[in-house]
Amino acid sequence: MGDFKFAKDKMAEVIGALKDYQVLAPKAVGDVLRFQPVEDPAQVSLDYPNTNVPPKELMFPETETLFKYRVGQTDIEPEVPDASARRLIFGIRPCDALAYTIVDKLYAWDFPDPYYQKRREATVLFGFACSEPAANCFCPSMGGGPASEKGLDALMFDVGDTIYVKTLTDKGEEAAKAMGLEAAGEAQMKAADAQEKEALAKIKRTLDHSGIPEKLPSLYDHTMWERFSDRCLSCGICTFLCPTCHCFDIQDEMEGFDGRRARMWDTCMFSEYTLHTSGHNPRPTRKERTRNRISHKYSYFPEKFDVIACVGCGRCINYCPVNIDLLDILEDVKKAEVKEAKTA
Amino acid sequence: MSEEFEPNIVAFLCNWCSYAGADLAGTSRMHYLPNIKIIRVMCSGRVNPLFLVNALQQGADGVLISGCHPGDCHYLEGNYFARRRFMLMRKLLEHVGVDPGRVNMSWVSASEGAKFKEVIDETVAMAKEAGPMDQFRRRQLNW
Amino acid sequence: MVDEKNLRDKAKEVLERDDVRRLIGWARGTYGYESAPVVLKDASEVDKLIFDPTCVQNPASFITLEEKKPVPRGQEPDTRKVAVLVKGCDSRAIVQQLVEKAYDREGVIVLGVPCTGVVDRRKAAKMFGDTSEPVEISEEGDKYVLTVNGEKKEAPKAELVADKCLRCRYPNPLVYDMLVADEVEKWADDEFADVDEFAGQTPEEKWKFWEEQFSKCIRCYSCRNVCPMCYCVECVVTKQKPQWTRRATDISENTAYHIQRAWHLAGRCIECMECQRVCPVDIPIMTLNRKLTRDVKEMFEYEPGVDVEAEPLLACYNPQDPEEYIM
Amino acid sequence: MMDESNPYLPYIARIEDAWYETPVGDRAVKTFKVNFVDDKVWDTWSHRPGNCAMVGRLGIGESMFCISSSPTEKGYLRFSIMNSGGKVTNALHELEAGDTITVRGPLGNSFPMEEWEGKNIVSIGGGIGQAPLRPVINYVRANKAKYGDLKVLYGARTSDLHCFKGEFDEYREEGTACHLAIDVEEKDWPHFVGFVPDLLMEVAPKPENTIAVTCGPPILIKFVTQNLEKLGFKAEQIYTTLEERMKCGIGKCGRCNVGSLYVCKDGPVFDYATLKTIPEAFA
Repeated sequence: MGDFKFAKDKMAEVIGALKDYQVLAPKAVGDVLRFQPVEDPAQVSLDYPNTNVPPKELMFPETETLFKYRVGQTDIEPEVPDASARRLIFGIRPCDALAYTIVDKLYAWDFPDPYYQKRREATVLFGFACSEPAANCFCPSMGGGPASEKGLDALMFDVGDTIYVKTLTDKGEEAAKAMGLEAAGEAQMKAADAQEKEALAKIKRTLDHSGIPEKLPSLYDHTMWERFSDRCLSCGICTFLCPTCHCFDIQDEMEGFDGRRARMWDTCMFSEYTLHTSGHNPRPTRKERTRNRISHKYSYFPEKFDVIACVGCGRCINYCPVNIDLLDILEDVKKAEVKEAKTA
Repeated sequence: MSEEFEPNIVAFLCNWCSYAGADLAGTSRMHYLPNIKIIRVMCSGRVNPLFLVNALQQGADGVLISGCHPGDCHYLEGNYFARRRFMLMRKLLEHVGVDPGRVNMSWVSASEGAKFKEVIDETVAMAKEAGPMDQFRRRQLNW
Repeated sequence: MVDEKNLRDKAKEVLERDDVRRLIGWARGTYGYESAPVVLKDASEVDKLIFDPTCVQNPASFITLEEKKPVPRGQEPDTRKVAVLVKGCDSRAIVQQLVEKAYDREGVIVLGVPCTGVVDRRKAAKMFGDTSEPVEISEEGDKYVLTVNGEKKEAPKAELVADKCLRCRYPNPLVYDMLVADEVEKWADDEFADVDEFAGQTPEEKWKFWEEQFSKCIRCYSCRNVCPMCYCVECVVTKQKPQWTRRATDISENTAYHIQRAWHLAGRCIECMECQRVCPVDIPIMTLNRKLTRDVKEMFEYEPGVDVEAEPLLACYNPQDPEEYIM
Repeated sequence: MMDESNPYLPYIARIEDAWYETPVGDRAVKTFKVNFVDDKVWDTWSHRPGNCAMVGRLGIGESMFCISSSPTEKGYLRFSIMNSGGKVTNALHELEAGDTITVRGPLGNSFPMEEWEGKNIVSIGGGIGQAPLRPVINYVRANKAKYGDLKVLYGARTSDLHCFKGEFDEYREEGTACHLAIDVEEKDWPHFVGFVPDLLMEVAPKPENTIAVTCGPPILIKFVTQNLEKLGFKAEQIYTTLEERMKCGIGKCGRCNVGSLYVCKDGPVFDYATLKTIPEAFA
């Protein structure tokens, strides 16, 4: 595909030229970054390590109406998003784009999910390569990288005063044309290559996950889980902020005679997530829930879909308030002896 | 076009004093404003401050909690507990930016039909001044 | 200064007792400017324990976080004690939990750690950047000395210390079975200047602020779960029958959640500021709690978490309570 | 099958008849006989014994229930629902004939009825656990020629609490062995008194060329499988159904997993050999 560039100070014009797209870019509220629709292209800045809330919320919103109805009537109005309303995510990090390719597999599995898929189809991903990876990034270990192209339609590099845009798909090419970009030269490509190498060298944390998916099921009763779960708060930070976590709750809401069935983010770390009406809970304590979170990402998901449900974005490590460090757990998983004493 | 704003007031009245006071106002043919929707509770101490938040969410523009005068509670002390709670809740809501005129409390005994009318008039006047409650009302947001 | 050897010796002594099940304290984190809370079950592990200005977490939260599975028929429940290391602010949580009879005083062994302030990781990260190595911090006079990625760095204490420490009135534990260091002198007072400043705004300004803050909320409930006073088995916000708060994240439900959370801490919040520290989207949650703390103090002359003999604020009353707005 | 473009959309069904299987009260079981409001649904609908469906009420929510009628019973679906005190079961129990409910399904896997052809079937149920077994029993009854001997073992705490009471005589008239049990002695009770696992040992079905299907409270499943193995049944000959909290029913929402299997999609029917490999299945 093509190589393009634009001057950094022309960014507002470039984004403004995307008349046929709804452009989404990171927007700060205080210190907190989230992808939001761009109201003023001049406000868009590409100066950030990554958003606090991953862009999974753009495909799988925190709360989303499935269908609406009225009391006493039997017609149901589905609220499926419009696949022709094109959107462009400007500045998505490669790890978050890689996460889409993982979650895609689940939502395409047997009963395809139209809500997710329609949004996904309608969206062009303009990635932004990392030049300053954060402290807990470990994307190269998970098949990604600071300039990974997986799942992206185009990838941008910040090379001095210029942004170098490498288009990767037809969708990306089309958007780049709409932006009215000029062709890039050898200099930008070289700078981008150099930047990628530099960024790779800055990533300190690594994980060798070979063997983990096969080993995890054998650690079902292992005491190692308690070392972490004893300080777990049972909150939803690690899962809500995970770009590959996809669990949800479905609830009905009524407003006068109008009703809707909606789905909202849910997390396996809450005790009520699995609680039966009878009061029985198959995962009654934080130990079972912690084990399920790790096992699901690193064993159950790869068993079904051949890929580990983790992209190494480091959010669960960064935001865990009690320092439950995913990499620390996985190192323990590797070290654990299967025969080690079972819990009492 | 410019119809005057008529607030919705949810009033939690205690069974023994304020509800009887409202009854007296009615049987005495006093005319009090129709904006109020009464919920009869056994005691003002039964009113959980969450009811208040929930009422504001569901479209109330003001809330009134009314019980027996201090010392006259049918259950001896329910209204004392209620007083503490709603003093604090009002301050908390004020801190969030809710107009304090939306949260009212009164002591109305079974013989104070006239006072009940006054309380209602005043509550409605304050809610009118505060305007429609649209800060965190459920309005089929994100539907 | 806390001598870590003394701390570990005391902890070892406690953990070696037959009637002690676990000890909650702090260990070195895996990265950055914060320690990790740790639950030790064996005396051989005490070398993990540390105490330095990275120990910001409140170990008292973890006493009530423990979920107990039903005891199988024919087995006796484990009634051994839980030992916990606490700073001055953390000890107020224990006092308040005891006031509310969350557990028996005999069930816990409190090891008090006099504290001279802890570091706010957000302030430190702004000053020295993120790091994937654990940072060691020591206090020297009115300076903090940090070892970031092997390099020694210095910063004035006032610039790094957590907000709660700037107005700390209880640096020494209020309840304890033993102290692991000498008591320290109180260095600050609380004038509630932040509350006054916020309260001076118009309702419109206040709501504009909170609307922006509350709409950020992703309802991960970490503020609720980390709170040492939020120990209900079933929380009202997750209750389905009746469902007071819906799970949908919109401004209405988020506001209702935050009002409820703050309200349920009225006269109970002991200002350990954990809720605000853990928030992944930086909502200044304590602004609500601080307002209530101040009102409780002014209207009812009550301060939670200082007196084990006190009655819970909303479970008692005074016939002379203020009632200025009541008609 | 379900609306393929949107698996979250339910069908609207009208309750044709509703009755209590057990005395009204706490944990009562009510059976709903329902038919789709839109007749065309039947053109694409096909379920198998063991399949489940999300049954709900608009404005309240939906929950997973097994379809307790066999596909051989045409023109209606039956759901037998215990009022376990939850939001949805409570709301469903309020409904009567003429009211509408939502049905989304059929979901999950089913009992491998074709594989079992030519074999004897033993159905071992307890309490409301008989609901997923009823379609198996009725399917076998309707296809008598294809299967060997059918034995029905069923128990509940008291005789009142037996579900589908009216059908036991039908079974017997057809020559199907029907062994009933109650936990505590009652006046004029001609059948077995004791727990279902004990009843199983008393009846002692032969394992040769036989499939055992069991469902009931977890403790019943545990002891029944143990006793079946004592009788010489291999794990591959024992089938049961699991249940977890469910929301989507289509393997997306995550909560119903036991190990790497989703009960809603890979289940609810599992053979005991599979379950033995998943420690979480008995959590």
